[in-house]
Parts: sequence; structure tokens; C-alpha cells
Amino acid sequence: MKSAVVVFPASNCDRDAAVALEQVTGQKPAMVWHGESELPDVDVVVLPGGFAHGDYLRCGAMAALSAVMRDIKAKAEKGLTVLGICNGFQVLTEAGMLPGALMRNARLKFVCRPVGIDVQESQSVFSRKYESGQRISFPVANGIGNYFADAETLDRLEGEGRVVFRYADDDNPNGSLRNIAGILNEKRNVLGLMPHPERVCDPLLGGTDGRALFESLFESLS
Amino acid sequence: MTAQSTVTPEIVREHGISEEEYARIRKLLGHAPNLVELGVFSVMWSEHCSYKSTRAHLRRLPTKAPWVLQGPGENAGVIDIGDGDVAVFKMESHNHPSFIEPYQGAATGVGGIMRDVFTMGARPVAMMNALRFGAPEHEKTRHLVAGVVAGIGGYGNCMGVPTVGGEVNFHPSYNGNILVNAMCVGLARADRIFKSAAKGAGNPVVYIGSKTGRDGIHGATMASAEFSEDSGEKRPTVQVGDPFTEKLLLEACLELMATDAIIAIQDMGAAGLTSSSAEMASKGGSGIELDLDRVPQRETGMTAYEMLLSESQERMLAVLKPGREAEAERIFGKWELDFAVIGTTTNTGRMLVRHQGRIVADIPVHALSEEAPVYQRPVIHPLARSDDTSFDPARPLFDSLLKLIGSPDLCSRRWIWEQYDWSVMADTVQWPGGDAAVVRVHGANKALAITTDVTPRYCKADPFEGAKQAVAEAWRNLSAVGARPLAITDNLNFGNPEKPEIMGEISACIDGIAEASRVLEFPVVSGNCSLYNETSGEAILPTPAIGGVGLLENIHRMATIAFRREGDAIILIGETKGHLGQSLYLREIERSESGAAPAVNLESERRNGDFVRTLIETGQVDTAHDISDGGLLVALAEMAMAGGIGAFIPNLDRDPIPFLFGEDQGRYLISVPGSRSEQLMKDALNAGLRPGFVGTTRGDRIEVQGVGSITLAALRRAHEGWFPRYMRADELPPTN
Amino acid sequence: MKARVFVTLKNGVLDPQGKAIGHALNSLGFPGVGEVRQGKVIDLEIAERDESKARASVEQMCEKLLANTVIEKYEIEISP
Amino acid sequence: MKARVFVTLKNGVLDPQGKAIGHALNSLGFPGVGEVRQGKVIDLEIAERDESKARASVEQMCEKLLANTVIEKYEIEISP
Ligand SMILES: Nc1ncnc2c1ncn2[C@@H]1O[C@H](COP(=O)(O)OP(=O)(O)O)[C@@H](O)[C@H]1O
Ligand SMILES: [Mg+2]
Repeated sequence: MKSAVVVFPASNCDRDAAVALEQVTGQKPAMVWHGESELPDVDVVVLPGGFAHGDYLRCGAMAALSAVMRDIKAKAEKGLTVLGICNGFQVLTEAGMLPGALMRNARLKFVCRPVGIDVQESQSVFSRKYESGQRISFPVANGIGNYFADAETLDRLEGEGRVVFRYADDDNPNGSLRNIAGILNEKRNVLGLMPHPERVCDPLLGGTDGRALFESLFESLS
Repeated sequence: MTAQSTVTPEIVREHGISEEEYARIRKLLGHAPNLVELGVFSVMWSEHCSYKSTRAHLRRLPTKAPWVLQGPGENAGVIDIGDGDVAVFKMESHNHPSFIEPYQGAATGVGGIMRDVFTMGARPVAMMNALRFGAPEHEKTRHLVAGVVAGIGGYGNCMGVPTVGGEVNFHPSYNGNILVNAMCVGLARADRIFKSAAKGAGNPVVYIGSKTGRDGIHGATMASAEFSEDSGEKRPTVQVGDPFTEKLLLEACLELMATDAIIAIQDMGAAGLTSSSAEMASKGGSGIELDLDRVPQRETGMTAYEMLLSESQERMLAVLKPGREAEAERIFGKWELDFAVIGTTTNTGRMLVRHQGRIVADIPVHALSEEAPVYQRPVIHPLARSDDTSFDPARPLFDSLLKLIGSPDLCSRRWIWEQYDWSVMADTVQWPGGDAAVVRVHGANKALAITTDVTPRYCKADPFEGAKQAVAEAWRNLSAVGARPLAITDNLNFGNPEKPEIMGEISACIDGIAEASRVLEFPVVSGNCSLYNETSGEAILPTPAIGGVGLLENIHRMATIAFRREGDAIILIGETKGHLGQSLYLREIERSESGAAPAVNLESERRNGDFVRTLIETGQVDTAHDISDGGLLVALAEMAMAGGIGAFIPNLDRDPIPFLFGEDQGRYLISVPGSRSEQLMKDALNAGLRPGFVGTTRGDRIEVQGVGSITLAALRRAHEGWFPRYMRADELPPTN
Repeated sequence: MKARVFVTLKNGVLDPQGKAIGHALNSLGFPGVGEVRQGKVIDLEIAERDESKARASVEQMCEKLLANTVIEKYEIEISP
Repeated sequence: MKARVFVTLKNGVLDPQGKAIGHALNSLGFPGVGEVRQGKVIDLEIAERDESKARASVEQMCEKLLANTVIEKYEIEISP
């Protein structure tokens, strides 16, 4: 599996994503600067967490307009697998590659803590190594992670099995509607999620629940 | 304002320069300074930059050890952590700005200390923050807590550097002067350290980062506003942080540092362009010429005075090898940062500044640095207090325990640290809540342990013992996770040094730090002083905050505070006399801040710590916790809550209150499987220690035989309850 | 010319900040504060001299960047 | 009545967001965009019927909560 990680100005989980990918695939991902007009030939591209462009104006708004995103959008329509984590999720919604928007946390504060996550959907290249209904734990670290979409969109997402991850009922850290933590696009080749699987791929760091996500990609794409 | 405008005695006074100092300036210059030169002297000779009140005393601090590669004198200290790796760290205060504007004050404090670290060539890998606020019931406190915490998070989170720990105290003496001390730890390679000595003449001086605005120009400009071009709305002096630009600056600097184009580099911190250029020239034994017309400016009509004194954030000054400008400009262009060649180094030993074709300042560099005043201020040596510490023996033990762990100074800080990204960079092995934060050296099997400590009430009662205790507690916290303590940074926060009693506190605290750091081989490699923390004559408690860094050679041999197994023997290392003086028990339960501060016996401190560390290093112990604020029972409760396992304490043969709540120093609680406890006790005795069997881990409650018990659930409710309840005040969390 | 752009949340999109402000105002003892909504105001200086051309280009800026039309609406004011 | 409050940074105070927006607009190829400043707009519904009383109380809200007067200034618009 060949992978790439996009680096926007003030991305800051790009290295973490690269380390997790290398651990699982044994291959270093290509690190791609946001200004590149073309993505190298890869099977999966990760839009990492961070504060692209300082999160100024709106999280992900400026990053969504960068040169490399044009190419990623085009290739995603042809089936390229795209994973957006945290800030990467925000970029995907701003780029119109995923529905809805991420808004300020209901408690208006940045929150960093492990959160109980329910896997809703194991039928995807991102989650096949999980069991549907499995309870796992990922850390969140966001101030703008409160997922919003209108009722029809939410119904469709649920109806079409595109809600892959949900916050455990009593553990929604940011007020996301219907406890949504991660969703797929219609083609199911683009996933955006707020929590950080890449930070729990090593027992020393308090868990390994994130590995299965990268292993799912590995299994699906190699 | 024109450079030529005459300098009146009022203006001199407004610049905080005494008559003697002014006479000295005239002598050094050979003529009266113009306003620009006066401004330059006023910042370079200020307490903040010159350390004129403390420098003579700071010389008493031990700063050397085989593993110290850079002690005080550079932007941050550097220590060897093996395999060619070094740790680079420093702590710095942003107290006053944080009181004026808590969010931006704290945020820019974080940005400033990060620049001190990456200007040395290190990538910041961990942030700590030591905070002191006024009484919780004071009307300003809640707002200040909310703003400071949001500001630290807002900046550090965007930088992608985990904030992994710190400390927080509340005390009325900080009502008008909160303390915000931020510490940054970075990693670099020993052969890639960058310094600030601008050696050699004819080298280009380049300006990097954000444009210069009228931010943070010291109060003097306010006073001399009549000299400025625009007399519009009163000029704000509050600096606003731009963590986005700082993140770009970090990456761009590290990219440039990977080349060999840099001769010297220095962040523009306090007194911005002035102190950075003067310090670099002075350390390099060279001179420097600046052309202010080339300085990237954010506002129009800025005067030379304003540009030289501006404290706009996210700026750096570097001296490059001749001919390397284009290469550097390409890198900063990629990161979309301002870059300008604004001058050159000379061999004249003078700082020569041009603006609009005129020379606006011409000052011998040594006059700004070596010749800066150093004062031996009068000192009244403080008397250690030793009044009585009576208490009511009839008070129910567990009520007191609940009160204590639910009190502002002992309750859980979760409300704070959940607002900090402590797991970014995916190397945080121990996050807030333990004795020391543990951050893995990326890609290696070793880790840094980091802590900040000081107990101001001890320092007030006995500055010498209190400062010793601060260093000892830092050393103890590092040992408790299994790390070898290596070095410290200090942040000396005090009142007005012109008062002999305050100067006495400063001097005694420095002696205390010096003694502990000598005996524990825990040298001072960097630090910072913040004086004049007074409001209407009331000084803060003496607060010499200590930041300690240690090394875990094997990340898999580490201890945490959490009980891990039922049936473990809980063993006390270190002697317990039951010292209640200055204890939180007296303060919170008996409402008296009385008694002598606990004394630290540095020899037994060392013996106990080395013993515990060895147990951890050899894999015999994986649960350890030092005993500090609140005493033994509080430490035990923390271990139980962290592990979700209770404890049974058999009949006490000791007077319970002093034994369980006394704050004797140099103590640890460890737990080992019952089967191994006897051998361990023997080993301890052979090592000349006095180990004590405290009890056994078990169940969902802490039980003291013959006294009663309390459930972990009840303890947690009290421990986690206070902060959220206090901050649920109907106040908006500050956002930028 | 100068352009002032208001970016506010569409009706029906919940506004946590507005809610918090309203709550805070009430508890600060300001009576009769009803709904509160918070938005952004963006002031731009633009070279364009012709008002309608200016408005047109600012409108494009809004569509492309300044507003997220999934959740936000915008108004534009042009002044010399 | 309705009150609209503009909270903007005082002149001379660095506005990182405005700076970044201006930069983005330029790189999106919008010509001649000069300085950009971002502020907040807060819309309130208030029970008070009397315009001057309303203005007075909104002014208090700004001083107490809505604006951080150390770095921000505010304007108030009252409408029925
Ligand atoms: N209390 C102290 N103990 C030891 N070193 C100190 C202390 N205060 C300042 N220093 C050292 O003096 C130098 C100047 O301090 P400071 O002005 O705070 O650095 P910077 O200008 O980089 O912020 C630094 O090398 C710092 O480590
Ligand atoms: Mg510095």
C-alpha cells in the first residue's frame, strides 16, 4: 500500500500520521506540501490533524482551497481513498467532499481526552478490522469538533450506513449531533473523523485501538 | 518624535532611569543620549534584561556538571542525554501581561519561551506551566484562570507541542499579581546547537518572522506620547500572539538550521530588536549596524524609537555567513514569512542605528551589556518562623481527607489539562496527573521526565529551607517515575527588590536552591527573574519555581502513581516525624498558616531517592509516589484513585493526624506484590533506610483499621468536583 | 473602497457561542435578553472604485472563502 | 428591540486572522485587496422598549462581557 500525508501550513499531526502508517505498512508515506499541484501515485492519502492556516476564519477553509486539494478532490471522485483526521475532517467538509460542518464545541472549550467510541460500521476500507458495535477508545483533541448537518443529511448518513464511528452515549465530548465522530462519503472511499486513531497505535501511549483502522486500510488496499 | 528631541529629567524618570544611572550613561556615551538612545538604555538596563538586582546573587548558583553542555547565559540551557541527543530547556514568566490580558498574556508567554528553545536549534517537545492565582473568592480570580488556561492552550495546541504538566496554587498574596511561568523542553543533536554570539565583521544581519508593529512598547512611550507622529486613540501595549506564524517560524528556522548558513541566531523577546542585536554583538565581541528603513513594518509612520523598542511577537534575528542570504530567503519565502537583510556586523564594538538616512543611535555595545549596572541591594535576612502548630486531635480523619483532596490546592486539575493537547506528537507516555510528565525521545527507547515545583508557603515561612524544598521536590518527582534527575531551570518570582526584606527572601532562596542543587548534583542551566510582583505594597509569597528535567534510560522501566494489583504491600520510604508546620492540613482544616516549614535533609533525600529509583530501574517496582502537599494519606488516596484499587491500613501505632497528614520531606510510597515485600524491606534496611509497612492494596475503599473507611467513589467526587464547580461560573471561556 | 461583510449562522443552525453569551448576560443580571447570535464581521479595503464591481467581487470572495454557505449566510456593505 | 454590536480590535492591535484572510484572498487571485480586519458581530433581542435605555444597557453588556476593552472596541446599533 502506497500512502501520502499532506502537510498544510501548521498541520501538526502529520508526523504522527506518518509514524502510524509506517508502523502498519512498513513503508514511509510520501509527505506532500499543500502547494503541490499533483499528488504522487498512492493508494491512500491522509489529511492530518493540526491547525492548518491557524484555524483562522474557519477551520479547514483556507486549506480546502490549496492546490493539492484540487487534485485530491478529482482523484477521490475516481476512487482514491482519503482519510481526514480532526483538522483533516474539517478540511474535507470545507472542500465539500463530506457533508455537514464542524462547529465550536458545545462547551466552547478545547478538549483533549480519551473518549469511548462505538464502531457503527465495519463495512468500509477504513473499519473492516473492527466489529460493528465494538466499543473502543480514541483520544479527541479539538475545539471545533461539534458535527452539524441538517436532519435529512443526518438521516441519510445513518440510513446509508455512513456513520462509521459514534461517541459513546454518555461520552460525547463536543456536542456532535447524534454523537457522530466519523462519517463516510457516498462512494465510501472518503472518511473524516474527529478523534485521533494515530495517537493510539502504541501500548506505551495508552492504547492500540487505532491500529485496526490503519490495518483495515492496509488489508483493503494492498 | 525626532532622535534629536531633547531629553528632559521627566523623560529620564519616565524611562525608569535613576539620576546616577543617567550620569553613568552620559559618561559611557561621552555626551547626553538622544531619546532613542535613552530608550535603548532604559530597556537594556531594566531589571528584566540586566538582572541588576539579582545578578550578583545568581552567581552563587551551581551551573556545572559533566552532562551540562550549556548553562545560563544563552537563550536556554542544554544537557547531554546520551547517543548525541541533548535536551534544551528554560522557564520564563509572563506575569504582568497575563494579569492585564490573561488570554494574550499567557499565550505570548508560551510563544516566547518556545522561541527561546527553538532559537537554539531544538524542536520543542513538551510544555509545562506553573501558575499562581489569587484567592478563589477574589472577584478577578475566575476570569484570570479561564483566560490564562485558554491562552496557554490556544497557543500551545496550535503549535502542536504537548502541554504535559505544571502546577497551580491559589493564595490571596497573588490577588493583584498572578504568576504565569511557562517552561519549554526541546530536543536537538549535540552537534547542531545554535548560539547567539555574532562573531566576525561584515556578516549580514537578517530579520525573520512577523512584521514589526507598535506592540508592547514599554510604558515609557505612553508617557512620551507627545513625541509620536499620530496622536490617535491611546496606543495599546498589549501584544497579541499569532501561533500560526510561530509554527511557520519554527519549521522555517529548523529548515534553515539544517544548512550551515547560520553564524548566530536569537529570538526577539523582551525589548525586541534592541536586546537581540545588542546581546548578539556583545556575546560575539563585535559591533552591529542596523538600517531601520529595511525592517518589515506593519504600521505606517513608525519612529526609530518605536521600532527599536517594539515587542511584536514571532520575530527572530540571525547573522548569516556572507552570500547565504538568497538560500535563507528561499526557505522563509516557502513558509511565507517576512525576511529582510537589515544590517551587518562590524568590528567597531558599537551599535549604530540608521533611520531615514540619519544616524539615530550610536552606542558602544559594552555600555549596554557588561557596563549595565549591578546592584548589591541592602538585605535584611528573614527569620524562619517556628510558632506553634496545635490541632484538634478529635477531628474525624476521613472528613479531613475529603476536605483536603477537594480543596483548591489539592483537587484534580483535570479541568485545566483537558484544555491542553497533551498527546500530540504521539510520544507522551505520562500525561498530567502523575509525579512527573514522561515524554519519549522520538524514535528511541528512552524518555525525558519533566516537573515543575515550589511550595510558596514554605518559602514564606523559611526562604532558605523552602527553596531547598522546591529543588528537592523536583528531584523527588523525577525519581518517583524512575528517572535520573539531570538539571533544573528556575523562575524567581518575588516582590520589590528595593525592599531589604524582599531582597533577603531573594538571597536566601538563591542560597537554598544553590545548596540543594549542589548536594543533589542537579545544576541550574537556565532561568528567569520576575521582580516587583507587588500591589499597593503587598508582595506575593516568595515563589522560586523550579523546573526539573530527568532521563529515563529505558522507557519500559518506569513507575506511575497508580496501584496496579490487589494484595500489594504498600511501603513507606523515608522518615515520618509528623511535621505539621505549614502543612495543608493546618491551613485547610485548622485554618492556620502557622509553624515552621518542613526541613529537608539532603543526604537522606538523596539516599531515599536513589533507592526508589534503583528499584524502578531494576524492574522491582512499578508503582511509586512521592509524599508532598497533604501528607501520607493524601498520597495514598491519589494512588488508589489513579489505580481504582483501595487500601487497608492495619492498626496505627502512631498518633494518626501528624502521621497521616504531616508533610515531612524526602518520602515515597511504593507498592510491591506481597510476596516480595519482606525482601524489599531487608534491602531498604541494608541501604540504611527506615522502611515502614503501611498497608495492603485491596477493595474499593480506603480503610484504616479501628477508624473507619471511605469509598474511592466518594474520594473521586470530592477530588474531581472543585474545579468544574468553581469554573462553572457564568463566564464565557475566552476565545480569540 | 471599503467593504464590510457580515457572516452569520443560518436560522436553524444552533449557535453555542450565542447561547453561552445569552446565558452569561442573564446571570450577570441583564434582564429581558432574548435570543443572542454571534457572527463575524470582516472589513476589507479594496482598490476597485466602481461600487457594483466591488460588490460583485466581494460576493465572490464570500462564496469562495469568507462564508461556509452550508451553515452561514452573508451580507455585504460597500462604502467609499 | 434589536441590538447589533460590533466588536473589533483596536487600531494597531495585531489581527492574525485578518492578516491570514487577506493573504488567502490574494492567493485566490482577488486583486487589490488591502488590509483585512476580522471582528465579531453579536445580535441581541432585548425586551427594553426605550431606545436610549436599551443603548445604555447594551453598552454595559459590552463593558462587562461582550468586548475585551483592553484590546477591543465596540459599536452599538439599536433598531426596533
Ligand atoms: N534565576 C536564574 N537562574 C539562572 N539563570 C538565569 C536566571 N535568570 C536568568 N538567567 C539566565 O540569564 C539569561 C538571560 O535571561 P532571560 O533574559 O530571561 O533570557 P531571554 O532573554 O532569552 O528570555 C538566560 O540565559 C537565563 O537562563
Ligand atoms: Mg531569548
